[in-house]
Amino acid sequence: MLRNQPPTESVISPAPEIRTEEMLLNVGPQHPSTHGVFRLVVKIEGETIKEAVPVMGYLHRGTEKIAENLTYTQIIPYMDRLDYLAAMTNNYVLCHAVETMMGLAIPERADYLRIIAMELNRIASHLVWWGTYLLDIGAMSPFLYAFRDRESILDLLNELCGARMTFNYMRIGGVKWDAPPGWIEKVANFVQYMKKELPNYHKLVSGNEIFIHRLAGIGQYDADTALHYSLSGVMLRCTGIKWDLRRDESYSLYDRFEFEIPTAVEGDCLARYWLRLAEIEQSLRILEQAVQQFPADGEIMGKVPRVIRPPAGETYVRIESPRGEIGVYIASQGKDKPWRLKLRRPSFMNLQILPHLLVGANMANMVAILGSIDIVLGEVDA
Amino acid sequence: MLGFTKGLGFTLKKLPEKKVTHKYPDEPFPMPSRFRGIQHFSPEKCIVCNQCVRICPTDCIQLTGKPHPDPERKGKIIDTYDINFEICILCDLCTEVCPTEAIVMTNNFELAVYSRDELYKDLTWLDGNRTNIREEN
Amino acid sequence: MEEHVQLTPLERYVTRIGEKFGESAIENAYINELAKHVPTLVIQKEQWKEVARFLKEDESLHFEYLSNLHGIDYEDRMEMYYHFYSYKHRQNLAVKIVLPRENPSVCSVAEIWGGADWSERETYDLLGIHFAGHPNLTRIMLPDDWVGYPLRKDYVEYDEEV
Amino acid sequence: MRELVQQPLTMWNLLLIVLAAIALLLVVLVFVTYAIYFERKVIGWMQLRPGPNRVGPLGLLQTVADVSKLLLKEDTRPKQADRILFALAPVLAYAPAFTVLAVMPFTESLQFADLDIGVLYYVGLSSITVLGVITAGWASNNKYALIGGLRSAAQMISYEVALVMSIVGIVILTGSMNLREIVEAQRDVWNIVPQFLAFLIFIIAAQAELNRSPFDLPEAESELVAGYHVEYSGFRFAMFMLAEYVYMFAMGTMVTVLFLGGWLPIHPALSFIPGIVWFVVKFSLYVFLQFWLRATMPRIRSDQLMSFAWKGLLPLAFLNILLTAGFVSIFA
Repeated sequence: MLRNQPPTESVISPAPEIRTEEMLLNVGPQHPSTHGVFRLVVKIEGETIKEAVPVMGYLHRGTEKIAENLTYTQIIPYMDRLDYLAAMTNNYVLCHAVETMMGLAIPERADYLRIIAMELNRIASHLVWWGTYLLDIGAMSPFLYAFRDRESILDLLNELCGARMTFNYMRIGGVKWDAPPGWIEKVANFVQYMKKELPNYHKLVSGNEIFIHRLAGIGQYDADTALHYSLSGVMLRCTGIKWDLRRDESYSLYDRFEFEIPTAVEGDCLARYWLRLAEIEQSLRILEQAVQQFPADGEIMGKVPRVIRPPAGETYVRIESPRGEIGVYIASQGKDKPWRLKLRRPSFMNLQILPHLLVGANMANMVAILGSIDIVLGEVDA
Repeated sequence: MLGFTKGLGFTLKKLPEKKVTHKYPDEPFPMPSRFRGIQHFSPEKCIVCNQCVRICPTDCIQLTGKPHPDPERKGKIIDTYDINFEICILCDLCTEVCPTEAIVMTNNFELAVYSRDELYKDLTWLDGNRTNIREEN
Repeated sequence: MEEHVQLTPLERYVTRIGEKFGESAIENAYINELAKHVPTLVIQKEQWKEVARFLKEDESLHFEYLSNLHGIDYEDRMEMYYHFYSYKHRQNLAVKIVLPRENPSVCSVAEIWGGADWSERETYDLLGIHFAGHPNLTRIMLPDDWVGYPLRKDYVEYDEEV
Repeated sequence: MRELVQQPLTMWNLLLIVLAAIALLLVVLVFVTYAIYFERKVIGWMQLRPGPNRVGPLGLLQTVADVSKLLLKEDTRPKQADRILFALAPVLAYAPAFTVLAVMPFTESLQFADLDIGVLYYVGLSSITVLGVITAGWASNNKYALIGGLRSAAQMISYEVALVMSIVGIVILTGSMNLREIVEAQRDVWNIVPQFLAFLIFIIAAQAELNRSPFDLPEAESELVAGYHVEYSGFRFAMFMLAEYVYMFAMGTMVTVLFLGGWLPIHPALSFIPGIVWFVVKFSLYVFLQFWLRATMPRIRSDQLMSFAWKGLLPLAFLNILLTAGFVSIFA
């Protein structure tokens, strides 16, 4: 050091008391437990989170802009890629919106096929959530069991519509394929197998004390906060509000099946965990009744004009997807392409409560809370 | 304190059970008959009606027709037909809309290539891809 | 209170809001058959803030759940579409607001319904509608240095087809 | 081996000792490669999948392939990393894990150094690994590594105390800290029977010391990506993996020696089976328990971990010491 050089600022030690300042930590967009390209800029002190700012848009493909110059049949493959874990529900919500606008009648057999496909997809989506959520908490094996059972669902859907995840199965006014011979029996066998398999899931993890301590009381909020943040699906039902669009604003043939709406009261991660597993049981019950009531014959496609032109005007429909209430708004000017297509995406709305839940939580809780919201990034950034 | 012992018992019971892994590279993966794989194109059936180009959501099909060689038959036959598999999403709308079933889906899905321009498949390649073609379309 | 019973939900809303804010507040009110007969109100842009608070706090309306919020570009005007639901009365309500095409601006409802926060940011990001009073109105989907609003009909592609 | 150490130091003796040490190192390295292989196989089987089976017959060469890949890979170092500490951390983590094996009595004759303070030597040296982990966390100039390093510091120190306290019970019972004498004292009944509470505490504290299964917080994949060794690659990363498994080897021998009666047969009638077989059987039982726990148990949270150590394990350990002392003073 030159002797006559004045000491620079950094050389002099800082103020006498030790200055602690928060650390800005980037969680994502490439991070094992953000379920996709989702970045969370977290200001932490030690390990408690002071403030979390989510950064999104990494998977924004501008589906709404593309849809404005596509005909309705062409939009359906794009809808598969929003919530790619439950593509059937996305297909259905678009077809349901256009059918409501045009007032089309759907043949019964097509509606049954749609409901069976949607409920199978709901179980597959909850299985993926169950496997990856436990991977975040640290248990490695449940992931493999969940994906083994999901594989049998994907095989069923693959036989039905030719694809494992991006189905493109439903058309405006009905469905594209009829059930192949023997498919319904395979669905019935799967339902029996899954009923025996669910208690094993509970045996593996649900009783584990470490697991319960990791989730009880974490990410807790009450009914009013849930409504304030427009949460839907399991995020709403875990605070005690008994609301499921399949029953309360019934669409398709859901009023023919009787099933309960599982709700909880605590509103924490553990409640959401139990709710989603209970929802798998309810979907199995619906599937069982749907397979029994499945009509022996009937068309799979209603009377639909060759070029689909919904009347000028607008519509907004919403149905129950595994992640919550998915809605589609279509403004049409009588042409075969929508003037404006808006997608009300449950993951995007449910994620708004994350910054508020994370204040004061620590890193391990952050992973537990984010996992319990069950987001799919294709849907958040649509 | 018994909760985690149940879990341990469960994993121990799974130890001797039959494995579910499918040895894919060694044994071919059996796809159901309706599986949407890479398209097969039969040029003699095509009547150059451009339906598939119009319906394709990602506009990945380009085709050019030329007038029929022998004069008394009018109409066109296909000259070049290529699909850009970089953006094709195998959504099966083109086969649905094709009036003469010139383009149908096959069940094979292996399409890994080393360079992007190998993904531009032309007419001859699509015609050659005729293994396990899907029966019902 | 008895004569309220025969009124359809739509008339009930119109009368309730009319008493509180005067007839001018509601430009138009109709039942939208295409959307499962949801009652739709078109409300004046200026009084939207008070009407919104009234929609939530008033006992007979009590719309505490905002299901969806977004903007539409009709080339000669901009429109905002809100969809509410009241768990107490099991009622749907759609509210539309007409905005001018050039620098459209409406007051934000993010304080009333927390769920509106990100939807308003997304509408601002993609359509360029300014929300006065929004706590943190920045782009949510696109990078912050993005030029233009993609969902507008006159939007010029930022980069030509790759 | 013990007689060699007492004789005067001639060139020949020195050579023999060095060769014996290298032999032990080879044994440990072979153990590590096949411990990793069997861990992936056992966890695979528990998850209904076959585990590694592509490299070599039945996948036996899988770990050899991994280690050679690690050796050939470039040894990256972050730009602002603290050069000296970054290189020192793996050595600090690995060295104590290996030196601790000097004092382990594998069988009556097979022991390197018969120290009278074997237990103290083991406990003293094994806490140096914490330093290696913290320097790794600090030196790699990465936020995730820092959190991982600090977490593991807190965890290893608090469980070190519980570990030591649980051993004190045995030392009182046998009256000496010499590991060979502890094994000799278990001739009629193994220590696991009278000291079952200490056995439980030891097992749990050992899990935390090794950063494994319910307590693998420092390298929690889902939160900290890979904890303190996130910036390491190539040979240095191999050193950390080596340290973890050699330390598991050491902890396994400690459990067998302290609680399961080292090379002693279950029943004197079976003593025709050589001691080393007994030792290996008990040792692999403990290692299997590790794999089993790793396949099933979720991860505990860091604040729960702390309160469990100080408010749960430590009082139990003191209670155990009290009982043993009372028992010994009444009957001795």
